[in-house]
Amino acid sequence: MIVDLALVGGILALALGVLVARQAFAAVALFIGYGLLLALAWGRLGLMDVALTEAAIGAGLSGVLLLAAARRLSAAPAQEDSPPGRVTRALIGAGCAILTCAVGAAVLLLPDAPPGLAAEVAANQRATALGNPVASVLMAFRGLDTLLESAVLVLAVICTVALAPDQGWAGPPGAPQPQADGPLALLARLLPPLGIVVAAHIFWIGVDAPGGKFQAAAILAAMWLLPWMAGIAPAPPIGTRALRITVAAGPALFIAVGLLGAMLTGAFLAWPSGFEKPLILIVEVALTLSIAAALALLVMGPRT
Amino acid sequence: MSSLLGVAAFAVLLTLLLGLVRVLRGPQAADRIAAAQLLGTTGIAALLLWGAAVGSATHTDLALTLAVLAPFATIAMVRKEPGE
Amino acid sequence: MSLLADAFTVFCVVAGIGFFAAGTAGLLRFPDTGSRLHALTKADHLGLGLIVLGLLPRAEALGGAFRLLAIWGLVLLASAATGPLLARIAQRRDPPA
Amino acid sequence: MTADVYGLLGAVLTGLGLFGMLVRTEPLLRILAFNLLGGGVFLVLGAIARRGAGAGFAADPVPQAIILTGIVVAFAATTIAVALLLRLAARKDDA
Repeated sequence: MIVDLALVGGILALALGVLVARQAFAAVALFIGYGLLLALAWGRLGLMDVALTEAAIGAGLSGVLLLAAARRLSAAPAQEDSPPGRVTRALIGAGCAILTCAVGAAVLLLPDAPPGLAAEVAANQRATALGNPVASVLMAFRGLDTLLESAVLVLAVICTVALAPDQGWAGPPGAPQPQADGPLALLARLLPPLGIVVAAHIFWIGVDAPGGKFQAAAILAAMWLLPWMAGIAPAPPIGTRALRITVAAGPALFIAVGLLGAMLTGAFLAWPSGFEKPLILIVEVALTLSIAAALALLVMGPRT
Repeated sequence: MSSLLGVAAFAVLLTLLLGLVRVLRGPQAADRIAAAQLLGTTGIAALLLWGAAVGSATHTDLALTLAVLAPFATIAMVRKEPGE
Repeated sequence: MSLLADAFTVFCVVAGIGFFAAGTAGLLRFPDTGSRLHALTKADHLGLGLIVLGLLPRAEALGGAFRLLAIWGLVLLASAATGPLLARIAQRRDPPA
Repeated sequence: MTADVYGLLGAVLTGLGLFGMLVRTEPLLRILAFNLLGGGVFLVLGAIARRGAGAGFAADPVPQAIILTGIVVAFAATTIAVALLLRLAARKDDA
């Protein structure tokens, strides 16, 4: 309990620090610390799948994205709106305080035995042949959500690419990275093989324990971003067919298998019985690669 | 023994929270990023101790993920700028 | 035997916590960025190393021990690569932020 | 009990994030505040998941899966916002 209160205090301090920070750099550094503590908080709550995702995305990829953005903006700041007046500010504060109280009350007033779906998941989990209940939910019971989510990532990549200037938009994504020397170049060569092993491990244990495709994909994306940032592996042009196929293959395969399920069992995204585990694994591998490529492209940003 | 390890995890977490002060105060960007990196390492240590206390391998996996990805903020900070 | 292993674990973990506390104290108390980085890398390397060492006898099977060592190795590698660069930044174009 | 503490933290973060989004004027800080808001909402969902623990699980897996999906989608939204922001800043340079 003391541990939880200490952690909550730390998270609140960092969140307040982000909001009152004067420089963008400081705010981003605080935000990275916040992501890290949030991952620990998810661990305390016992939501280990979420903790892994937050560690990978919140503490890892976000840092790369936001620090690069802060750096670019410190050179060429963006237009700011005029700050709200004192009265508006007070009104906004009051509104947000009311919102906080309402959400807090909702948390405290939840019924003691909340109506959950845990029992139904437990009852039907054997059918999916996966030991990790969250993976069962993601791939079987709420497969449509997962499909839509991977589609959202593809859409996000398309949006980002579309923000590139008109001439030469099909070129490599992001700004061209200067070549690093010394320790960073060494790290960029040493870490990716190790990271890929870790990603494979996290993916594989995800079948029966917390872990799985999102977490593995975020690690893989980081392992692509590292040599890119060090300037030793320039990104391929957006127009490259292999890149486009990699990004789209996961969702496309998921839809194809879903249609197969519709033909065999009469329901879209239903897994034909007897082949659940191999089919789910194949789709998960394809989704992992697609999500990893999409996440990396998103962090690199549009061509500048 | 496991309760001892739990206490140890709590002690490490306390040093993590003290380190927050440096992230909050700065004054320089390098200070904040370096302190954030220390938060990562301390978090990893706390997770390892806590995982050993409750006998869970998942905590070790979480620490492993952090160990691979926590340095990325620092790397993004120290790399050469485009056009530098 | 298990008593000896437990004593080893306690000793290493306590020493590791000592290094973390020292590193944090240095991070808070030292006057300039350079010496703060120095304090921090000590905690990084030794504190985590001692805790990993202390937990090794308790690791389940070879896989658990391997994972513990991998974590330490990864942190060492990253810290060794970024430390000098961070120090260079601290000395050179240092935007107070 | 643990669930309540983090649920309340989620409520506070939701309010703080919304306040920051509306009051701060720097676009990057608004994006950060949006992420604080998102973290708050996820924590409230997480508290609900923890309270729904049962059937041998540490937490109800259905809200957990929704949070996972939410984190990834929120990250995608953040990257688009950052890309838009950088494009805006670059446009101002041209003009």
